[in-house]
Amino acid sequence: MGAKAAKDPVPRASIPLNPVFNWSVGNWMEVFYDGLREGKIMGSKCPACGRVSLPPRMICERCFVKAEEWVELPSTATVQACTTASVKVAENGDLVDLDAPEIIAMVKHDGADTCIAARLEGKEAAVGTKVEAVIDTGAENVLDLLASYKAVG
Amino acid sequence: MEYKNETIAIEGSWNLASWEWKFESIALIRKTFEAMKNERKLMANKCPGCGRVYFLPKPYCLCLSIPDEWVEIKDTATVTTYTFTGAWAYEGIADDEVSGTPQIFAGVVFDGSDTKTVTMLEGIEPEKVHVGMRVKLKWPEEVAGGLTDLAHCVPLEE
Amino acid sequence: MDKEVAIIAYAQLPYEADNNMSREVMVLKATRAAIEAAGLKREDLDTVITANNDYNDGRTISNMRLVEPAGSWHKNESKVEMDGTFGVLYALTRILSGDHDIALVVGESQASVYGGILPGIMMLDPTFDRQRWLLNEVSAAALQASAYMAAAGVSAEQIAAVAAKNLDNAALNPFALRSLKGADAKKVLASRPLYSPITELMTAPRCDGACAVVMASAKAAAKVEKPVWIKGVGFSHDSYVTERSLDSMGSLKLAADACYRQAGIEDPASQIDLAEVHECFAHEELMAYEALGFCEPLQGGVFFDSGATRLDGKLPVNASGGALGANAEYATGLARIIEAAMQIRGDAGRHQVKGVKTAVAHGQTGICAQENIVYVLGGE
Amino acid sequence: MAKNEVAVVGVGLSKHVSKRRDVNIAELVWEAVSACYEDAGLKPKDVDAFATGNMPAFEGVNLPEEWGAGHWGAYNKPLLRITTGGTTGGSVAHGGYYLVGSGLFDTVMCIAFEKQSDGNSTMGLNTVALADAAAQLQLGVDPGFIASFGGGAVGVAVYQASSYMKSSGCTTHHLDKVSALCRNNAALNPYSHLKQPGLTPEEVAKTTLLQYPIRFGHVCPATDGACAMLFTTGEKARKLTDKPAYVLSCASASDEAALVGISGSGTTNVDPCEQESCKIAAARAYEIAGIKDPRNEIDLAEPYSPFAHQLLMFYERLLLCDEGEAPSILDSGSMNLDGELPVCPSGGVISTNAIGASAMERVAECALQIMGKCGERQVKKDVHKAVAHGWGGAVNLNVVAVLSDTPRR
Repeated sequence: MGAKAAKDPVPRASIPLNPVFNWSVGNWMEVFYDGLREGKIMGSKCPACGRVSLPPRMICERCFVKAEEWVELPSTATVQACTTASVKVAENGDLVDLDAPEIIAMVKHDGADTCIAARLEGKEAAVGTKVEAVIDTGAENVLDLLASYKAVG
Repeated sequence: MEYKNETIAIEGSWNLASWEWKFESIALIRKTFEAMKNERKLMANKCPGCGRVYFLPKPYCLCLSIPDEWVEIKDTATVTTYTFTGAWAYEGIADDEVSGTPQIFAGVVFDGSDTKTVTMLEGIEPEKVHVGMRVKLKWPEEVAGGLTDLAHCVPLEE
Repeated sequence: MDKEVAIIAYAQLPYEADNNMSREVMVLKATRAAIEAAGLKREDLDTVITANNDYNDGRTISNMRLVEPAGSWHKNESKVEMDGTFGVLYALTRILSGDHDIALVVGESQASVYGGILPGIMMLDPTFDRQRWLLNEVSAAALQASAYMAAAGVSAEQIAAVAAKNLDNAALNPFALRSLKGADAKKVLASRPLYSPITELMTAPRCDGACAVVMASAKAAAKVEKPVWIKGVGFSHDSYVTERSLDSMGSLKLAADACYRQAGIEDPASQIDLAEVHECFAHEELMAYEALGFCEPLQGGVFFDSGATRLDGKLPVNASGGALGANAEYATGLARIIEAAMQIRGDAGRHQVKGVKTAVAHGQTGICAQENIVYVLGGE
Repeated sequence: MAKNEVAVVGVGLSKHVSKRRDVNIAELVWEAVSACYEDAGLKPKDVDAFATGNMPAFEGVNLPEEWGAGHWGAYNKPLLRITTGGTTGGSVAHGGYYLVGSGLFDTVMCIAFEKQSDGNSTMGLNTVALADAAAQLQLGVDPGFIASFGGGAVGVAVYQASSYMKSSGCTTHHLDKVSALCRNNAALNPYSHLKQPGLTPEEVAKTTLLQYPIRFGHVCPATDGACAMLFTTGEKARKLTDKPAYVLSCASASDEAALVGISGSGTTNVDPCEQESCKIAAARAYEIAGIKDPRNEIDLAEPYSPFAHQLLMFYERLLLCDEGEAPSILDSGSMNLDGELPVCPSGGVISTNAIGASAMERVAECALQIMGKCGERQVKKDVHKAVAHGWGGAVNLNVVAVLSDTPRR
């Protein structure tokens, strides 16, 4: 080895397969999606500490108690963090340039203690901005029900 | 809250097609296939650290050396493990359970190597196959230079 | 922990964008180099821990193919599916338990093989975030940066300056993949914009690489020259990325506190001579200063501006260039341990810092550094 | 000798069925974890560290604890993820042993699981070999050709079974008997998947032949399920319970991958029934545990056997008898619940296989039998020492743990 001239490139191999999964969401997320279909935002509440999870969680991670109470939350939220995306993820996992920048934010609904990662309409946002949810109750895919957020007013 | 036994399923996937692995073994095995095709020889690689001989060749050895010496091995072999499709010969197994052409698959160690190759045994009844039996590679008339050339072995009369 | 377990040898391969070898041969080379550096043979190893990820490696039970190359054939072996720094933790417990004396830990991955940032996306909540395609390791980190900047009053220029410092340091490290001698914040800000404020040069470049560490019990380390002792370790798991406050690294603070308690460190800023931080993004280094107790909460930017963490500062951080210099995932944190050990031994070459007696090494796994682990290492 | 004595003080299992579509992964695992806390009378605040693992290709989630561990009480706690394929559950339990044994942590929650219904079990298993199959495609090898050589649907187990039968004198009737024994035991276990009370060997013999010598009745099901165990120091265990199960030792060992080496290269693991690494691991575990005569000192065994022949094969490889003796020991009735050395009283992996959890469930059953918590399936004899085994990889990974009703020494 060592002193030899540059080695041939090591051969490569791939296989055109795409294993498919179907994740059951469980009864807590089911309530969330059912709520969105009716235009409602449903969060789960811990009976011990009052922490409200949105999206809902069956167990309160702080108390290890079943979050069996439900609260309907207002559609208004506050931006906790935001970023202007110049890229998106391509199918092969590369980051490719977007034609027009998009805003992605962590928003916290009024009355909730956890965040939702969401797309913001418009070109600008800042931490602290008040926004409201845009719900597309007719969306085919449940993941599109909570379509985006837009600035309040 | 009405408890549902079947909840929404979110579909997703693992786009494994975007993974592209690297293998020295492909180049090594290709060399062996070429030697089979051009010279009707079985070429293996030998580890300089412990002397183990790998057939088909392998780019690394469990003793942490890189096997890089080419050696010719014999086309006679010993059976170390086997299975059947179609169990026509065995107790309590009805004929109607046998589908397709019955085949005997065997793991064999070619003489001069320390590793297993999987092959099909011909010219023997399944109940007579045993671990330790001696076999010989049945070279095809036309050697294609591929795994199919190693696909058939026959019992060795010794 | 006082002189119970030592790091006695280590090896890194040069980090490359696409190295000309299989994962297995890469691991074999790192393993062999580490064992040779320890003056040992494969037969001397009692236990072997590999650190890697099935999704990065593109195969289930990805450790199964590393049995031979990691020297673990017929050995007591296991796999930690986290950064190699957690592999060191597991090996440490195996030695402390008294069942084993000599351990090898290997971390590896090959970014040239796996599908970009898909493995990270597959860590997201599959019942919601995963298929929404908004979050990934970079966008989530950008949100973390945004929250931190708002809370601490840090600017994009300051974050860029951290990247410039590390890339400049990386120019002195022969193993580094990415380096920029004399880099400044302007150059970093001008690189390809990804998710604001993050630009390409603020990210740790995913690449191919493996590194390995040999650890020994006090008994087995007795004859070794310049052992590097593990004086303390702490680690912690944080909440999922949307369920925690992103403006500080809570689990890193918990990890550091536990580690310092064990190591008897009361005032890290004065007792620690050098730190190697696993910063997947430049801003995480600033956040780590705070969590590691080098400065007060929300003072990361101010502390950086003081110059303390530069190569010639009073507490150099990432003299090696850190993860921004090279990021072979699952080996990156392990490389921080190796770099810290090199500094303590005085073997760091051109990026050697004078008089390093006590050093901190940090490793992380997960989105926005969800899992953190901290070590205090020391010489004689 | 571990710094700390290590003991099991709690075990929890979820329901085990083929498809749990009412819960997500994190919620399924919670069932086992919460049952475990309850069993031990502990709460998350009492736990110092977590160890967890599964075989992620089945669920398609990378590091599932990242979003799920909040459901298990791991908020702001040290957590270690250990994954080794089929042996994962055993490896996680070993992690618990070392974390406590090191003296760094007192109480450790170990969690292992699989939710196979979220993915495709066959594809999940295939991902072990897809990289190598890709290389073979490059070499011009037909995928169907590889599949048939690989033992078809049943995989390398058919080779292992044939070789084992030839070398041991085990017959297909013994395989049928093993299945009947396990499925009958499973019928007494509320947490097992396939319960077939009264199943006879004759009925097993009538199930579809997959490939000689393996029939449908000789193969494990695909299961959704989770297992959790709490490990703590001997001192704490004695305060928590009158009868803890001590973990005396853990050991693992690995052979080279069997059947084929990397991308079709040769492998020195020439006979998949040899399982040299299992013998090595067992010998190591017994030595650390101070067991000199495992045949007489071990009271109960939980070998990892997704295929019927493996119960007998691993009984031998765990050094519990001479090679080739297991079939006659099965015939003697010694392996039954009321026998001299009961084997797989839980029903074994052949009855329940939530893959990532399976090897931990072997350890859990040993602990439960020692603690006398097994209800209807409690074995007749007093269990002083038990051996738990896990197997996986490409027929090449083995993990062994020895448990006891008394601490080491």
